[in-house]
Amino acid sequence: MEKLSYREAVSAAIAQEMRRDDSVVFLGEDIAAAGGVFKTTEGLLDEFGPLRVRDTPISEQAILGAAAGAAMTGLRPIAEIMFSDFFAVCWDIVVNQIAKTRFMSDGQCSFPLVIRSANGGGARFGAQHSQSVENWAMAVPGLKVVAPSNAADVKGLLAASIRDPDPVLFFEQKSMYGLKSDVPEGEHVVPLGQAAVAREGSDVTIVALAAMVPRALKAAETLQNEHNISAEVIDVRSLVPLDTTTIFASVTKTGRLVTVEENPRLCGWGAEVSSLVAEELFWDLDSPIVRVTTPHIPLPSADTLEDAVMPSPARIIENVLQMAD
Amino acid sequence: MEKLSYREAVSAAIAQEMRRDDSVVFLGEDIAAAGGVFKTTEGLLDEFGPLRVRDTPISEQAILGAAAGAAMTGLRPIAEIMFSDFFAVCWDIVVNQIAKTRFMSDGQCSFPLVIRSANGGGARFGAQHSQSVENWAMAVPGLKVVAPSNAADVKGLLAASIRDPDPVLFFEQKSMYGLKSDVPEGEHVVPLGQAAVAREGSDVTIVALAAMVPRALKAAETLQNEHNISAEVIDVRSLVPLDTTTIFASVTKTGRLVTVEENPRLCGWGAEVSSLVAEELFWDLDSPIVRVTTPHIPLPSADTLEDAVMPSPARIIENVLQMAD
Amino acid sequence: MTTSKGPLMTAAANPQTPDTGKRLELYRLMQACRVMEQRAYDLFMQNLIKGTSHLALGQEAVAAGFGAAMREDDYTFCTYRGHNHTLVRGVSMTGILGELMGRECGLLSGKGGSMHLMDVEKGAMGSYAIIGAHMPIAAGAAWSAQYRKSGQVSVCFFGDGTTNIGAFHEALNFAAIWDLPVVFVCENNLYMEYTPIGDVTAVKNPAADRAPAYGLEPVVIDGNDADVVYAVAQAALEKARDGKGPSLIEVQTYRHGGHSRADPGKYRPDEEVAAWKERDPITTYRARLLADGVDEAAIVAVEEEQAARVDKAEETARNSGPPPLEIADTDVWADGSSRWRN
Amino acid sequence: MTTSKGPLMTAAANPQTPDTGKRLELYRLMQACRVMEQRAYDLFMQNLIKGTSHLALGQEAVAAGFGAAMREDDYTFCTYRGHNHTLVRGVSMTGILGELMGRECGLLSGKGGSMHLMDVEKGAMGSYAIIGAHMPIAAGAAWSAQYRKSGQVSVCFFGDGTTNIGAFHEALNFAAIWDLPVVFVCENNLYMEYTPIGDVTAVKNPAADRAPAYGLEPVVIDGNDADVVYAVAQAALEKARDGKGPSLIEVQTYRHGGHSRADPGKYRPDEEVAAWKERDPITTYRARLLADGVDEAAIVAVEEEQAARVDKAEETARNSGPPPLEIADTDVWADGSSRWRN
Ligand SMILES: Cc1ncc(C[n+]2csc(CCOP(=O)(O)OP(=O)(O)O)c2C)c(N)n1
Ligand SMILES: Cc1ncc(C[n+]2csc(CCOP(=O)(O)OP(=O)(O)O)c2C)c(N)n1
Ligand SMILES: [Mg+2]
Ligand SMILES: [Mg+2]
Repeated sequence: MEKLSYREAVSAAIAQEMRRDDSVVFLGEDIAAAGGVFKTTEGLLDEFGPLRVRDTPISEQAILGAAAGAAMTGLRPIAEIMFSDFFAVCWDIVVNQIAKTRFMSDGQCSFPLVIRSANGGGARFGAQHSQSVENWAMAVPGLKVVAPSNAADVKGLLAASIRDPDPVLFFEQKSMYGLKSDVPEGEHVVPLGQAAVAREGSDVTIVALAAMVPRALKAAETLQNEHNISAEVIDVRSLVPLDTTTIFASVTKTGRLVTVEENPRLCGWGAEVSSLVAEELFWDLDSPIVRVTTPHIPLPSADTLEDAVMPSPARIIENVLQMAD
Repeated sequence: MEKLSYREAVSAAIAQEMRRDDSVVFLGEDIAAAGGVFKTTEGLLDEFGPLRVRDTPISEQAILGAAAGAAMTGLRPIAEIMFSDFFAVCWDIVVNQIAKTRFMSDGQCSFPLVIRSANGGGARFGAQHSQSVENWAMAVPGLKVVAPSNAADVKGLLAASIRDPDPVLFFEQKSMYGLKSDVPEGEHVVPLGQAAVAREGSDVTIVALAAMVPRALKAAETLQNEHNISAEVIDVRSLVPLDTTTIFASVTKTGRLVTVEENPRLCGWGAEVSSLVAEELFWDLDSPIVRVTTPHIPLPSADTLEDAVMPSPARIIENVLQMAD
Repeated sequence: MTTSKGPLMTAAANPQTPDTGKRLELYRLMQACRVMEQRAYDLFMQNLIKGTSHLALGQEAVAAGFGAAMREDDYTFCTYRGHNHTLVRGVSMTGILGELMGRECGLLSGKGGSMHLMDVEKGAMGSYAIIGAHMPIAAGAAWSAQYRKSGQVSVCFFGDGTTNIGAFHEALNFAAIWDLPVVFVCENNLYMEYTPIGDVTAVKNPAADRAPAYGLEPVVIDGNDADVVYAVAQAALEKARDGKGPSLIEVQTYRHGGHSRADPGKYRPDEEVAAWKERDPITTYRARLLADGVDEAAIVAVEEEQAARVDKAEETARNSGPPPLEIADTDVWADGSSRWRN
Repeated sequence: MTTSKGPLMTAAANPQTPDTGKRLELYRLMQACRVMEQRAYDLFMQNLIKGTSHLALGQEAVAAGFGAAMREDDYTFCTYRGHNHTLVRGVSMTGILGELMGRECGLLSGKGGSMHLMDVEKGAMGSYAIIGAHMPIAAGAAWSAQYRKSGQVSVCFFGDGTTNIGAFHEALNFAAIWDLPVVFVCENNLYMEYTPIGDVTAVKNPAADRAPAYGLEPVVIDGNDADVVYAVAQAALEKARDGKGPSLIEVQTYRHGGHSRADPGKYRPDEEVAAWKERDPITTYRARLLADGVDEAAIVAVEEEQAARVDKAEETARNSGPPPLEIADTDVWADGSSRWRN
């Protein structure tokens, strides 16, 4: 094990995969010479050279179009969209082209590509640089959607995403870039589609993603210590494929489900998980399913306001306690 | 009452509103001289002239940007995005600009605009011209989302959308353009945010939208006639604002909920409605909540394949019957 | 017409007459396109083709000229109006008609439809129905060829109306700065659907007048002359293969019919339509071949061969059943499934 | 530099010297921008400004030149690097610093932040943080002015890097074909974030070399000379107000600091930075005013006034509390609420 930050794990994964496979190439804005605006890609240009690590103009459609065309013709591109909010300027390439063309072509071509992006709030960047948009991607057939909650998973899941034969949208939660944790040394790959039980428990299942996982864990700790409630925390890790097996096993055990998501309220992955459970595990439930989300608003910029609207451990605790009433 | 097609109701509503308010202007591709590729806007150029009804280049970002800028400065633009799939090429203007700027500006400016678009499958147009994307919009704070199921609602809801001080995405289900039904003559306005009870019933609530409403009604008829099951059918009409009052009242009465949506499986409005009920009406439920959707796939083009994947009355019936088991 | 002196305009101004074999190939490709699309039109009228379809009747010289010039492993990216660009790569006519009809024998088993023809094995990398989207994708395939040093060139067809969308701009700049081996071909048929292109475009030649914005040579050629298209295509492909970067070629042509199935094309002045029909790329080419002494029998043989080919294709497609329903939800993922959960 | 003979280049080549009152106004506007942004920098260093911020230190002549030329009811659309463009419209400095600091007194009560300054009453129609997005919106405001016959002009500022995104292209063509009263101002500060603009752009002058693609005059001016900017701004505004359509003006300038808070700007050669600092728009303008006989006391008075103004603004902002938490979920809708259900 080595201690890596969430940020360092990004370049570790890319380097690991570029070393083993010449067809892996990487493009994006300021990712080469500058090492990325979040310093997630430092050292890659030096090691792999300007033919494999390429700076682009501010042309997100061209970036993803280039990745798509390259993926169809034998390469395994990694593209960076600097902030996930910017998916909106190139959404067509993602949802109408990359996501659909394999299906439309009756399976003739593949899109083994990864689009990495800095996602989510907490950085006081205001509404156009703070969204969590993994939901946008989850709603579109043909996209795999991954969002790690710690450095080890960044390395392992990003490596798996690069090896995956299908297009993966890889959401890096920007509020976590600085967090260090243990990462296995040497080759590390974590298969997509396996949720992690981040903490075991028996009274209630809390399902969380990315930056909400540490908050859920914090809430679980307080629930145990102060309220004698044993919460199981599931880190979803990948929304597509979704590990319903792990989630369902937990809910079957606890009979109670809380989802915690950073997204705005409507049509999030929490709603999807909730409605799956309401359909398939209805008779196992002991109480209503609760979703904790950011309200259905754009994110405000001021630190105090942003902190007030994003799901906090306190808000999670409050919801679990109400449920237990 | 007069008989109008769903298509004719579009131009009837626009004409009604343009007559009463000079600040209403209309722009889009081939909407003026050609009367729209779906012939939804015939006659408007003749009546209102080329300053109010304007053809544009294929520049969806410019179309919606123009609408946004005009709305901020005193006009009430209506913009057409020819097929709702094309929202992907101008999604930024919708979700990052139009939806957020009122909030970010602390309420300084309004976006009284309507974006109309032909939505949905059934026309054998293939995966890039057939999506139902009302979900994309519902997931974004700051957008109102309307999708009528009949000509009277097209006229009334479109009129209300044009008068609304907030941005409205108005989804016209293209498979319904030819359908004629009774429409009130003279001024007709249907307030946003009120679902309609399309058929009363007592055993199960079927919540549907747009083209799924007639299918749900057909299913309800068969359920009554052949299975003695009394289904209440709710036409949601607007996803935002969402009329949870009407939906909840029905579910409280019936104890059973089925949602029927044309969207692909994940994160649709059905999941939202299901999870709302699973949270707030849990104790009123007599059985699991069932969602009927198109599978999580792009739409195939061939008529036989397309028909096979979209929710049919038979599929709705089957799901209701399983629930009643 | 722009009168630049670059290699492409030189090729356009002085097209070398290809040998008779090549000219008959050009004629054959145009004939194939013509009979196939005429048949598609008939099949619509019989409601055997559902949905929509966008014919390129009148524009055949463009597809043929490029088709004849491209290397077997080059890439074609085209649009909903792409039946011909797909066909000229050697793709099965039965597959194309079958796809339009939604039959099992369709190129994509009915999953793509008329707007999405694709045959990767033949280098027909897809028909794209969102305006402009395929331009950066074509650049991406060119980037891949450049990276793999394969010598392949990517050829991307689109219309005049497409020059006003953002993706056009991004793709051109991107291809130019990376010197990508891609040839962008703007088929200026004077209309963006029902709207005359001049009404919605700030310059006269929607592609050529923008070429300098990407450091490229402005090129406008006669798209109804297969020899000219062939010569310019050769020059552009060679330039790309030589590592000299992208080209943007504006090809002037005209569609004989409406924009799509639903459109009778009435917004166009009768004289305009008549004048362009006079300049039909196929009848004029036939006349030229004869004038240049090509044996009429050889020409007639091509015509008969293609007439028989389309009859056969239609028959096979008619006899093919609907695709099996089980395929409707396959091939979302590389494992063949559409499974989104474990 | 492009040497076009159009009205804008004529204005740039022979800027009429404005009267002393106007020149002192230009100087005052530049000073105001400078002291405000320097203070913003200090407040960062004290961690009183969170998040990010993009300063335009060194680019003040652009904001000032346009600010001084615009009519009170004209519209400004700018970017995340828009503190100055906002300020010069007469917007409260306290409101701006307060917003950067996330305080209750902030222009947007802390809901927008440094990248989204806006004051509709003053015609500051917003700062937009998605590259290119505000260009079509600015065109839309111009369309509205044209429709309402209000004589207002929309002015839209953006950077060199922005010329490579699709929205740029769409907005320019759209504005040109509708003859919209909008002035597009490209502040070419040589860098797109950390990347030299030449590395990612197919032409030398990213905006001017594209102007002909929209039927517009190519214009490149010295953006560090407030008199030149003012003269060209006047000419472009007049042209727009006269119904003669849009302009695209490339303004050459330089930011003294890095791209944003996080960036020390080390990718730039020292000599380049030094040379541009020599050409500081404020010190050079001051010297020119003195050389032209403007009374130094008047200049000093402006400086003292602005120094006092920024002190006062900072003090007020520091003393302002955090915004009330209740506002966090208001004003999604026109009714003031964020209610999405009944
Ligand atoms: C983004 C987008 N906007 C609009 C359309 C609808 N549409 C399909 S074809 C077309 C006209 C295209 O004109 P042009 O580029 O000249 O090509 P042509 O059809 O003449 O070959 C339009 C507007 C679309 N498919 N995609
Ligand atoms: C669509 C989009 N892509 C990328 C970014 C990230 N970004 C912010 S500023 C910037 C550079 C802009 O350069 P330029 O247009 O020259 O303006 P400058 O910052 O120099 O004023 C980039 C890439 C963004 N905000 N939006
Ligand atoms: Mg055309
Ligand atoms: Mg710049």
